[in-house]
Amino acid sequence: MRRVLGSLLTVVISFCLVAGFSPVPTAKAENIKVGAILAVTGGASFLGGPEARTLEMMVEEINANGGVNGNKLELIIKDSGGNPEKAISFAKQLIEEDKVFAIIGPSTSGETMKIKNIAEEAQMILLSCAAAEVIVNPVAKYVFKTPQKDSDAVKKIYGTMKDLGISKIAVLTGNTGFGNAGKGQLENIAPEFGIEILASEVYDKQATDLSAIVAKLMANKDIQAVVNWSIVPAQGILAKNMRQAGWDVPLFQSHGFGNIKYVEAGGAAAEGIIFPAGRLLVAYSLPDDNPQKTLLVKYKVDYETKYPEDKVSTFGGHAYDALTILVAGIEQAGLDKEKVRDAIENLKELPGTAGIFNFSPEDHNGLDINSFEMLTVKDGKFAIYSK
Amino acid sequence: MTPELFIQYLFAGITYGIIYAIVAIGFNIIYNTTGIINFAQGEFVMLGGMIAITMNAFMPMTLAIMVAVLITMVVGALIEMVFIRWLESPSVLRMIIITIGISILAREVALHIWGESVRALPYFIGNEVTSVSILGARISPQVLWVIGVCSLMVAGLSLFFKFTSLGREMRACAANRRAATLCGINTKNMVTLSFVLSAGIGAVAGCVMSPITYSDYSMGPNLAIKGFTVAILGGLGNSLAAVAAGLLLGIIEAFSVSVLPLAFQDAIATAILLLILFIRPHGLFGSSEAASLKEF
Amino acid sequence: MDLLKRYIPVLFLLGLVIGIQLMTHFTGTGYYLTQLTMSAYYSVVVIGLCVLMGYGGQISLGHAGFFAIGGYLAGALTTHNLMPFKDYGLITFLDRTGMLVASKDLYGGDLLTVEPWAACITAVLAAGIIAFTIGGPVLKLKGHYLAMATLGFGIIIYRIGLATQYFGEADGISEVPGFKLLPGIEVSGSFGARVLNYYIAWAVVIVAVILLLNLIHSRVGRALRSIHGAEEAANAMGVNTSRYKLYIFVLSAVFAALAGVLVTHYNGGIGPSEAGVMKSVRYVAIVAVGGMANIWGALIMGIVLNFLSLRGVFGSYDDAVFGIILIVIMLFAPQGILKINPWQQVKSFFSVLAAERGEDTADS
Amino acid sequence: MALLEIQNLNRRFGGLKAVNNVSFNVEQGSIKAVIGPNGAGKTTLFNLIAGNLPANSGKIYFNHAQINGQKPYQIAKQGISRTYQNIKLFHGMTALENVMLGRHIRSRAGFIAGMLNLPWTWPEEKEIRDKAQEYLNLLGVAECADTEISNLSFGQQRGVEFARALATEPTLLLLDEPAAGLNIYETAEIGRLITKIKESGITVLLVEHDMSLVMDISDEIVVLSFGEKIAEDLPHNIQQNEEVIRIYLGDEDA
Repeated sequence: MRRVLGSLLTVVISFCLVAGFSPVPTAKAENIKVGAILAVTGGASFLGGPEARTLEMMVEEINANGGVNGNKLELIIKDSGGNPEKAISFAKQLIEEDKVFAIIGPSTSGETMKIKNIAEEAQMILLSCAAAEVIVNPVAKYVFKTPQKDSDAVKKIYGTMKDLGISKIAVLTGNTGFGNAGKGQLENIAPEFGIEILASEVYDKQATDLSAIVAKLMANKDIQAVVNWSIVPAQGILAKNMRQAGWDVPLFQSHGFGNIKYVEAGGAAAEGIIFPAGRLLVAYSLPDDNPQKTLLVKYKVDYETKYPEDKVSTFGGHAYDALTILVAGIEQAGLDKEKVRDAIENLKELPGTAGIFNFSPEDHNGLDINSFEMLTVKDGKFAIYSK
Repeated sequence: MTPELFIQYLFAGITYGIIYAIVAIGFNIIYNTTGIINFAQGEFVMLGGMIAITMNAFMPMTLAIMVAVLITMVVGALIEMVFIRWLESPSVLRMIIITIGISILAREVALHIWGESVRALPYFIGNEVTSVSILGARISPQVLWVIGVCSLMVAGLSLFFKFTSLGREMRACAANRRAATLCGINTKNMVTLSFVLSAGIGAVAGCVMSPITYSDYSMGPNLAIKGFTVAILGGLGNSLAAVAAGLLLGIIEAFSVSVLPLAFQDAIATAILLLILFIRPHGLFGSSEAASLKEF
Repeated sequence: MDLLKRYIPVLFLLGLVIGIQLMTHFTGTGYYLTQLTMSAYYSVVVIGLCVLMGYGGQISLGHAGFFAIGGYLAGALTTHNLMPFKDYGLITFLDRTGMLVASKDLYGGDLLTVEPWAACITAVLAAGIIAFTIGGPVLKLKGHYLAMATLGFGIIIYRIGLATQYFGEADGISEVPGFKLLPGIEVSGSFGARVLNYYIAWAVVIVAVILLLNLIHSRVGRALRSIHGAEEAANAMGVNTSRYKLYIFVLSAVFAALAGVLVTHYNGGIGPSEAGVMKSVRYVAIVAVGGMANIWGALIMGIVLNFLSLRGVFGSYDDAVFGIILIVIMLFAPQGILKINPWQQVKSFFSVLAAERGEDTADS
Repeated sequence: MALLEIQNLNRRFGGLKAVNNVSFNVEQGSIKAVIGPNGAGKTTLFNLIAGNLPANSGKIYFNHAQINGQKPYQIAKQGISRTYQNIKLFHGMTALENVMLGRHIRSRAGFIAGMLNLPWTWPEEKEIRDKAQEYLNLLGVAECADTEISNLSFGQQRGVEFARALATEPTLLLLDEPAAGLNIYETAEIGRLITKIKESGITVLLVEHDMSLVMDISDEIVVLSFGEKIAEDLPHNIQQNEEVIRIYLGDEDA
């Protein structure tokens, strides 16, 4: 029996190897292959999940409408699970084997930084959905990113604080790359706005209770406001723990709060949270002459119709922007990668979910502080904040 | 430290401590009847919470929780019957690997059913901002729910093991499996029952804690490690000691934020685990003599 | 004769390695070599763990931790710029001894970093020393306790990586330079060096396999296997069981760390996921599928499963696949599906060619 | 001075005194038997001598050196080898490999040498193999050399375990019920073998239930009952010792 099993296995393995090495059937020539490396599962799946769904939805729609310049898009999504080593493997695979036109993603900064050099070497357009500023600073020729700059979010928050007369704050950050980068920016920019950080704490991305730390911070009566910087569920937990403890100083969140589910999870405690975000979350409340409005409403309606289980979030929006930018580049420059890259670098006034993109050779992010709007939570919904 | 701060820390510690204790008791129940550490124990807690949240959309919360607990118990029974029951004296290594596999599988199934998003049951009383004042500290009533329900479960379990014939049979099975078989106890059914029981208490804990901590597909392993630390700390198999150890760990974690950066809070349990394994593997409350008689 | 029998499968492997490279060369599918190279390095961890689990009888759910110690230290040392500290005595000393290299970064800045060789040795030594230190108390434990202690060790390494600025916290370390083993031979992930790196990786695997094969067929290897068979009796035969367990633990940790160093240079970076619990569980799963005491089985499964996983064949079911493998193998084939020496399988296919009746080799 | 001296040895398990203040000597070149009803503490005594259990108090001298408190492998290196009542062989290894393990303390190739397969280890390895084969021949189980241990019959396993113990070239051999489970012919064979071992200069201490074997081959007998030594004498004296007769009559296991 065992012998038979063993032989069988040998056969299966040989088959796998042979099958694995047979050349991949080439797709029809006019298709544009777009690779995407996203953390659909694993610890960063709250990013990769909406991103993957958004891309699938968009490609379906673009192809239904005749494609880009008559060329159909072919989307290849690779689930990295948030693992850099897989992102590296997938990047090489997409570049050489699938010969994709461009790569969207990865979802996290750590992964993006690992494949930045690979994209440069292979002269492959990389449109990252990750936030860290090091991705585009220093600028790499082929690497772009769509989320707004942390530093702009910090400035927006500090600006609002100044208006409110707040100068002494506590900072809480998650121990993810996002939280870490935010912490750095918060500390660097504080003096510029005359703000003093009295306490700073880092919590685990899987933290489920922050009441102890809230109690500790609350004991410091000088703290006038709390800034929380993370992209994880703990954002809602912090709000609950603060309000339950009866601590009613203003709570500021980062632009990572841009998911209505966090508001739902925070319930009554989420009321009054102030945070900067792209305008996607308040699409309906925008004035009709806002250049982003049509696009934002359409994305929101489309997404929530196609995925009734899910609510639109800014994370999916980053993937939306990445593909929008790529499509705009191809529409302008055709199917020559170099020309598309140049076209993207020169895109101006392109509305996206995160803001209006204005790329330049020095700026591969293309967004400025005006892409942010200060939002707040009112009656369980996002609303534009006004003092 | 002000008295209010002290009370605040204390309650935070007790809340988590009692949850860890419930997970640890789940470990102990199965360990006692089978000698297996069920690495998938944390997944029972996850399943309880997630199913209750889904059910809550169709029915009142009390009913939803009851249904969730029942379903989780059935899942526990199924796991035992499909994966464990028919193995003839499997090695410890084999069981460790199988239960780890079950834990991964349960998590992945949950991911594909519920997706990656985080959910929560509504608060049993009031809402997210409701709080009651105890000795100057302000505590969410849900914390009292957690402490109350979990304490009741612990008390109920002790009574069950002490005074019901079923409970006594399970204890007999734990003490000496072969002897129990000779006395006409169906040890296989006792093992199934132990899985059902520990799945049940895990699910209840998963429901009551959900409003406070949220539920998502990946919450299991973290809880399992804390629970295991507590089980070892109390001495494997000793459920009352597990409660003490759970409270101890919870309170240490809560108070640690006043001296250590918050980032290290989760490392504390692991450090304690290693420390206790190195210097006193039979636990704080166990005796080494008794531990050495157990087979590993 | 015995020696020949031991090394024939190695030659066979060598032939296969060269054959695959030639095949990809002629079919224009050279891109497969990327994943084969990475899989080869991961397989070094797996065969080290295989000897620990199969021959030493000790489970380790923390081997990703050792891998990460190697990878993180090598990555951090060769990446972090020491230029700002160059006037400190220690740094000057290291610079004079040639342990540091000066270079320019991509954007023209001056870099002073640790020579990859020095970093590699430091990293592997560190892993060895850490394994030696914790091995004492850890290996006294058995069963669940041992599993949990190694798991705990892995978690702590993961936490350190995640909480330390020096190790890049959640983002890990990027832009790790290549590792010049010899002039003209560099471990690096650039597209041009792919064939070379494929051969480097497989050379490492083959050397590792030969060392382990020698070991398990030696006096010490016999002693190790006896520990797994009956520890008490092994002790009574004069085998210092705890010392041998410690040695094999350290050896497997060193293998893991070395693989970590090389993968980090090859990938140009490392992230915390390499230290994660799931990674350790995967290594155990692969060993379990290959058969606990079967280096060849572990090697084959290590290559096949890592190759498929790295190519994204399992999609979003990647972890689930490993979970299912663990359960199914442990339920139905606890000895592994490759319990039979694959070399014997090949022999039975070509039994006509086999001049004499094959005897059971010791590791089957 | 005797080869093995046991002085006031005590070992308790909880409240049970498994070995209670036992003292006796084993002379160089003799066969000494330890007998007694089940639960008399015989196997515990062996475990204490071999270092598998620590004694609560008392001393054990071997070759004038105190050995209690040492680890089993250290004691083994000084020349004490043993067999087990319930055979403990190394599963997953062949009979030959099992016996080769017996040569462990008589060889020295280490970790690095083994890993690099250094040439100087080759003759040593060959010697180990040859010697092991020799002991298998001696025990009459040469034909199972390449068979995995679990596939051997009970009798063959006993033989392999015996060969393994002898392969260490011990000064003192501890045999825990060597005849258990054997038929009368095999038992007689074992008896002859033990005598032969003694003639080759190895001292033997054995625990055995088979009285005919014990009376046949031992030079001296120690009787234990409930952990206490109740008699120590020549075989024919033991046969007439009233207390020994009483405990054995009271116990059908004898």
